[in-house]
Amino acid sequence: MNIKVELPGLSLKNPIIPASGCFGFGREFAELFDIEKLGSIMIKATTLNSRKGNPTPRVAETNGGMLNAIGLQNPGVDYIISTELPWLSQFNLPIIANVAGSSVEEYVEVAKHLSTVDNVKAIELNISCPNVKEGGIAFGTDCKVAAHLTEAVKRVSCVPVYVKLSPNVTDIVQIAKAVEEAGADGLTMINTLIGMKIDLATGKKVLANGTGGLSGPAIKPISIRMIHDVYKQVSIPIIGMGGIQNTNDVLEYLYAGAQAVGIGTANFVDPYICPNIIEELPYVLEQHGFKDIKDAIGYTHRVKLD
Amino acid sequence: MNIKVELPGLSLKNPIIPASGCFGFGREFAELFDIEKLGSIMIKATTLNSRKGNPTPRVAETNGGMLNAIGLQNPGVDYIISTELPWLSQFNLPIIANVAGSSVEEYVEVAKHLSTVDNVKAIELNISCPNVKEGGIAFGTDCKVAAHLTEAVKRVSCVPVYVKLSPNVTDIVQIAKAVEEAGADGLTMINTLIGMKIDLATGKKVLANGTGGLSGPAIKPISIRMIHDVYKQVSIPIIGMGGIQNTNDVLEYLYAGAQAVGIGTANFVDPYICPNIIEELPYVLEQHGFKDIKDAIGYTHRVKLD
Amino acid sequence: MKLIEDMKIVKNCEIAKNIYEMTLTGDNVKLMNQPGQFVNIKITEMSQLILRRPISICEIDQEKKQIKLIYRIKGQGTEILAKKLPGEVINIFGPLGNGYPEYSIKNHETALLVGGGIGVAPLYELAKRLSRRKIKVKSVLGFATMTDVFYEKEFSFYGEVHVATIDGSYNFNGNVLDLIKSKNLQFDVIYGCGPQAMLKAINDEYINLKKGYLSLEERMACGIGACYACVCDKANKSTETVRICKEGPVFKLGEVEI
Amino acid sequence: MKLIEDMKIVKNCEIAKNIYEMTLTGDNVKLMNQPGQFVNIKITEMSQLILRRPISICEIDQEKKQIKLIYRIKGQGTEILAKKLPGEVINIFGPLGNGYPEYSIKNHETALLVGGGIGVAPLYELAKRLSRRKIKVKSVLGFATMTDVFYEKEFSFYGEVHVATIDGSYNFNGNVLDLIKSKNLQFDVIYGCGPQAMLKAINDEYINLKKGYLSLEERMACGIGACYACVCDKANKSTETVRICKEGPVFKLGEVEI
Ligand SMILES: Cc1cc2nc3c(=O)[nH]c(=O)nc-3n(C[C@H](O)[C@H](O)[C@H](O)COP(=O)(O)OP(=O)(O)OC[C@H]3O[C@@H](n4cnc5c(N)ncnc54)[C@H](O)[C@@H]3O)c2cc1C
Ligand SMILES: Cc1cc2nc3c(=O)[nH]c(=O)nc-3n(C[C@H](O)[C@H](O)[C@H](O)COP(=O)(O)OP(=O)(O)OC[C@H]3O[C@@H](n4cnc5c(N)ncnc54)[C@H](O)[C@@H]3O)c2cc1C
Ligand SMILES: Cc1cc2nc3c(=O)[nH]c(=O)nc-3n(C[C@H](O)[C@H](O)[C@H](O)COP(=O)(O)O)c2cc1C
Ligand SMILES: Cc1cc2nc3c(=O)[nH]c(=O)nc-3n(C[C@H](O)[C@H](O)[C@H](O)COP(=O)(O)O)c2cc1C
Ligand code: FES
Ligand code: FES
Repeated sequence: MNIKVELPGLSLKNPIIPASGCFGFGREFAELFDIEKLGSIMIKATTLNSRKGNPTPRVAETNGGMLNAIGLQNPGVDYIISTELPWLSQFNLPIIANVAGSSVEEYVEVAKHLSTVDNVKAIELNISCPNVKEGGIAFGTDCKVAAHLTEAVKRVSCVPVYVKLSPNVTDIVQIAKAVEEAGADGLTMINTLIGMKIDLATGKKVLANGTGGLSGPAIKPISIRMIHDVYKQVSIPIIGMGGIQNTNDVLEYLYAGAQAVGIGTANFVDPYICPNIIEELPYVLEQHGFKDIKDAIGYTHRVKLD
Repeated sequence: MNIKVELPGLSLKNPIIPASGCFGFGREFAELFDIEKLGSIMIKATTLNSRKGNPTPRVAETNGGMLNAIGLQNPGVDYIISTELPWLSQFNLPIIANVAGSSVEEYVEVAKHLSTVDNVKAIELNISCPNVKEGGIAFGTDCKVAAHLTEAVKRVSCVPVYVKLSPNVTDIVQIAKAVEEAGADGLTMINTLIGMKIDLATGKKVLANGTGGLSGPAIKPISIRMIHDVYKQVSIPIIGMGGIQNTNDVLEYLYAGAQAVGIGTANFVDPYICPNIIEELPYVLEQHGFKDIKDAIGYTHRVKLD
Repeated sequence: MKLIEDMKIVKNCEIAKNIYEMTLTGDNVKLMNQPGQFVNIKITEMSQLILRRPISICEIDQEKKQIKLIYRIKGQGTEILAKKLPGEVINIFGPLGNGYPEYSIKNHETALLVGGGIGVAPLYELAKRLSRRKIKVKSVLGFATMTDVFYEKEFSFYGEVHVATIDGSYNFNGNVLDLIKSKNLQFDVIYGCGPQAMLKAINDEYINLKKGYLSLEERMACGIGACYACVCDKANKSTETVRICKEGPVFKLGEVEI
Repeated sequence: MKLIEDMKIVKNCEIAKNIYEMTLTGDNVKLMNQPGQFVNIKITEMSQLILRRPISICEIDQEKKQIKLIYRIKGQGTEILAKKLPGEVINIFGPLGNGYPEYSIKNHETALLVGGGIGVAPLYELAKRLSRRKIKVKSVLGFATMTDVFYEKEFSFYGEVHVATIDGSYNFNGNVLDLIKSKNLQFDVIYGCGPQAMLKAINDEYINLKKGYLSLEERMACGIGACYACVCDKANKSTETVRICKEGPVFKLGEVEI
């Protein structure tokens, strides 16, 4: 069973990629399993300067999901280039570098530098982080702003640029089309939905930040719908994510039109989830009558209705 | 413990209201318990003519929620006025009539007629149904369109008009402000989020309609966030809903700023959920140190941070 | 009295491949008095399975305050159900819907009960009741293959039983309609439950010839007629629908569009 | 070897009001060899409780391949945990984090172990190990009220024990710091675990006077340092943070901002 996937800039041995912010820079999981097994890693969002992120509590549990408001804590692009990426280069692993910022200039600067690093094979433009006051999601909710940013980053990036879409929009297809037109090489979707939880004992919001991003199985039907709709309207590839917990969920994403998938929250539930899915995927594809993973991608769009 | 709530047009003995589409016109639940115990009933969406709705399957289960694509099946405004509302008038129950349509004229026509019926104490403008091809959600995703519709309905309605907001928007606060300005007497929020589920055995979408509306506990954090944000920016009252499963959930909605709540999906899980919550609510409020339900409404906005 | 009860599991065992028989006991059994009704089961508190699962009542024993359900493992819900142990309780909402009208057949007439797969289940209580009235009961039970066969002996207490398997691995080779025709079974009223294709075939075949009743299935949410999830069209009236959970699940032959 | 295992419950019983002691056995016990580390528990498959729950390791018994956890019923997760029966398994991820460095104290020195409420738990293995090295161990256990008190006797095997209750219902009336001062307890190294206010008080009091180690808590997701949920500021460096799950949960006195 072939489970290799070819995407702009990315030759993936398999389509399983830990999602940005849920896998750090791989160091912690490398203590648990051989991370070279992964298709790729979407590393933690990188900004120009180091960022401290939001006050704690930063996470809260919800029914079928969780809220997070980490707030883009990261050591800044220089440190990541001097320390984290070289460490990752010991593995035969194409890296997808998640880029964040609070101005077009910051995105451009960070993407430019990251894209020159050897093992960085693609940039993931995070225009959808709901957890920072300025920037982040603001870039992902307006077609023109998103397109402008994409263009600017495309101009400087030495590697393909994937734009990570926010689900907190009226019409995600329009945003997808806008960034495609602006030159995006691919899409990753979706980022988290904005949510809130209140502590009944105190009446206060559980997260210090007030709101946070909702991830986990609760959001899967929303993500599947969005990917399905975007797949029909754009021709650049999609890396799908949102609530994947097992190999069947991966199959659902492939059917909807994702060429590869990101695994986020599930890493916290079962730290071995990625290698487990990688192992199971060929069998599950076979069970469903596929000979090549390619035949499963977009299957729902081709299957005959009776 | 006082749990009475006064809202425009509605003197509620308690804030517990079965949500539209999840309780029919009350007949089925009346066989199970004394529906006069309820604060009110939001009856099934009414259109000008009878509607057959979508093909089946119309429901699918998701993690922490469900998808529905009923498609506004209803017997039309005349039948509802001649048969369902008179039947409901045997109970001492203010009715909230959910109005849908595919044109401004249809909404206006339906609202006008329904609002003259004695036991209809408020109109709920459903500008957020994701399950019909034309109309429905289209009215709820654009400020101008929503405001225009609200104005038009306000002009003809003999009772206060509540606008039911769609969560499938970039900025729900803007829509809320727009309909407030257009004369809405209150808001109900939220309607369902658009989702999809794929059957892995066949590759087909589970719902015949393709997409459906996601309801249930999965969406509660999204709804709480939206109500919290809207409460801060508008001064008309909010009836909150989305994933309420128990009395604690009701409290969370009150804290976020809802003055009353709608219970939807939970009626399917436990048909006795509404009377159970009504019974428990005074004790839960008391446990949390409240003397009157009013003190719990919007509590999160007043509680001191330390 | 509430229509909902935590009923206690008395027995729960596999009676054919992936087919389980569960015996439940509780006070609400006294409300259950019609063959072909169903219950809506809250299988677990896990929120990944939020909806109830509709399962037909297979047998009612008022004296023992027991009912039997027969279910096939299909997905996560029935899988969890199969692992439940005697002594545990499960939350049962029911009886719901309208079953087979018992007095739809006269005392001297012959009933033909046609069950396909798991659809055999709701016919069992009917067989019992009809035979109690000394009505002649013929049962035709259709299965995919030999390992699926169940309740052949049980039905035989109440009359002649014919078993068909699609792959011919047990008894008659073919579907239930093939069997009825090939054996030229005579009857006055037909009662069916099973896959939609089977029900459609029965409906088309006998709509103008016989009296009959068919039990339908559709994905449900409320199970009581409130949500309109489970509708189907009335026959010849493309604008009117019935709710399978409320007006059904059992409908007259020719009453609805299958 | 995977750091995750379905461990078997040997015992699970209430030892004080809403406080439970759970004994677990499994192969991964051999990886657990440091007082003050924690495990991250998948309490149930119910998706309404998706995150693991961090609980400190209270005692390690390599011979029996057992560990003990002590937990207080707080919300839904610990409530479910309390209902688990011996023989059942639960999925345990760990050991995680850095515990109390055992050799942070010299053989002739005196250790003061200060536990507040459920924070008493991780100090127990430490008490055992220190006393095995013949180090003099003094324990101060603080609780809200008499019914909360646990492990007084257990700690007394390893040295003198002082119990304080905030409401004075049992032994000393006041908090742990009041007790230490009032009894003028002498020591060289202080080890603390408990509510943040208690840890802050200890930190402020002894930061310039004593060596010491404090175990912190924060809401967690991954438990291994990958998600940055559980950070806290390094002392005097408002731009640098540590992860409680990874660099901690035990930090040196004065190392972090409490
Ligand atoms: C009135 C009625 C009576 C029934 N009686 C029986 C019976 O006696 N024995 C039996 O084995 N089965 C019966 N079924 C079918 C049974 O309800 C489904 O097989 C069961 O719900 C599957 O649940 P699951 O979690 O195992 O499967 P999943 O596929 O995981 O279920 C997912 C969702 O789809 C729904 N669903 C899946 N298949 C069906 C179906 N065929 N019909 C309706 N909803 C479905 C489930 O209820 C659930 O909401 C009956 C269905 C209806 C409507
Ligand atoms: C390193 C560490 C060690 C701990 N050791 C122990 C111990 O030995 N015994 C013990 O009883 N408790 C301990 N706790 C606290 C324990 O994790 C929480 O009480 C428990 O997670 C509550 O879960 P719940 O479902 O019952 O409560 P809920 O309030 O329903 O939990 C909801 C969410 O909040 C989180 N949460 C709630 N309270 C806390 C808290 N105080 N700290 C961190 N997360 C929290 C839960 O993990 C969960 O994700 C420890 C916490 C940490 C971080
Ligand atoms: C704790 C946490 C941190 C995250 N940090 C980032 C981030 O830095 N950049 C980003 O693009 N997405 C971030 N995300 C979003 C995830 O990458 C992913 O899009 C989302 O969680 C949905 O997938 P899931 O349901 O599998 O978690 C984060 C999610 C979580 C839960
Ligand atoms: C089966 C079903 C039918 C619904 N029909 C309507 C409707 O006719 N009109 C409407 O405004 N909302 C309708 N809704 C939305 C609910 O009223 C409610 O806003 C939503 O389900 C969120 O609440 P819940 O999570 O408690 O179900 C429907 C929801 C469901 C599940
Ligand atoms: S399941 Fe709700 S109407 Fe039938
Ligand atoms: S819990 Fe993830 S970094 Fe500590």
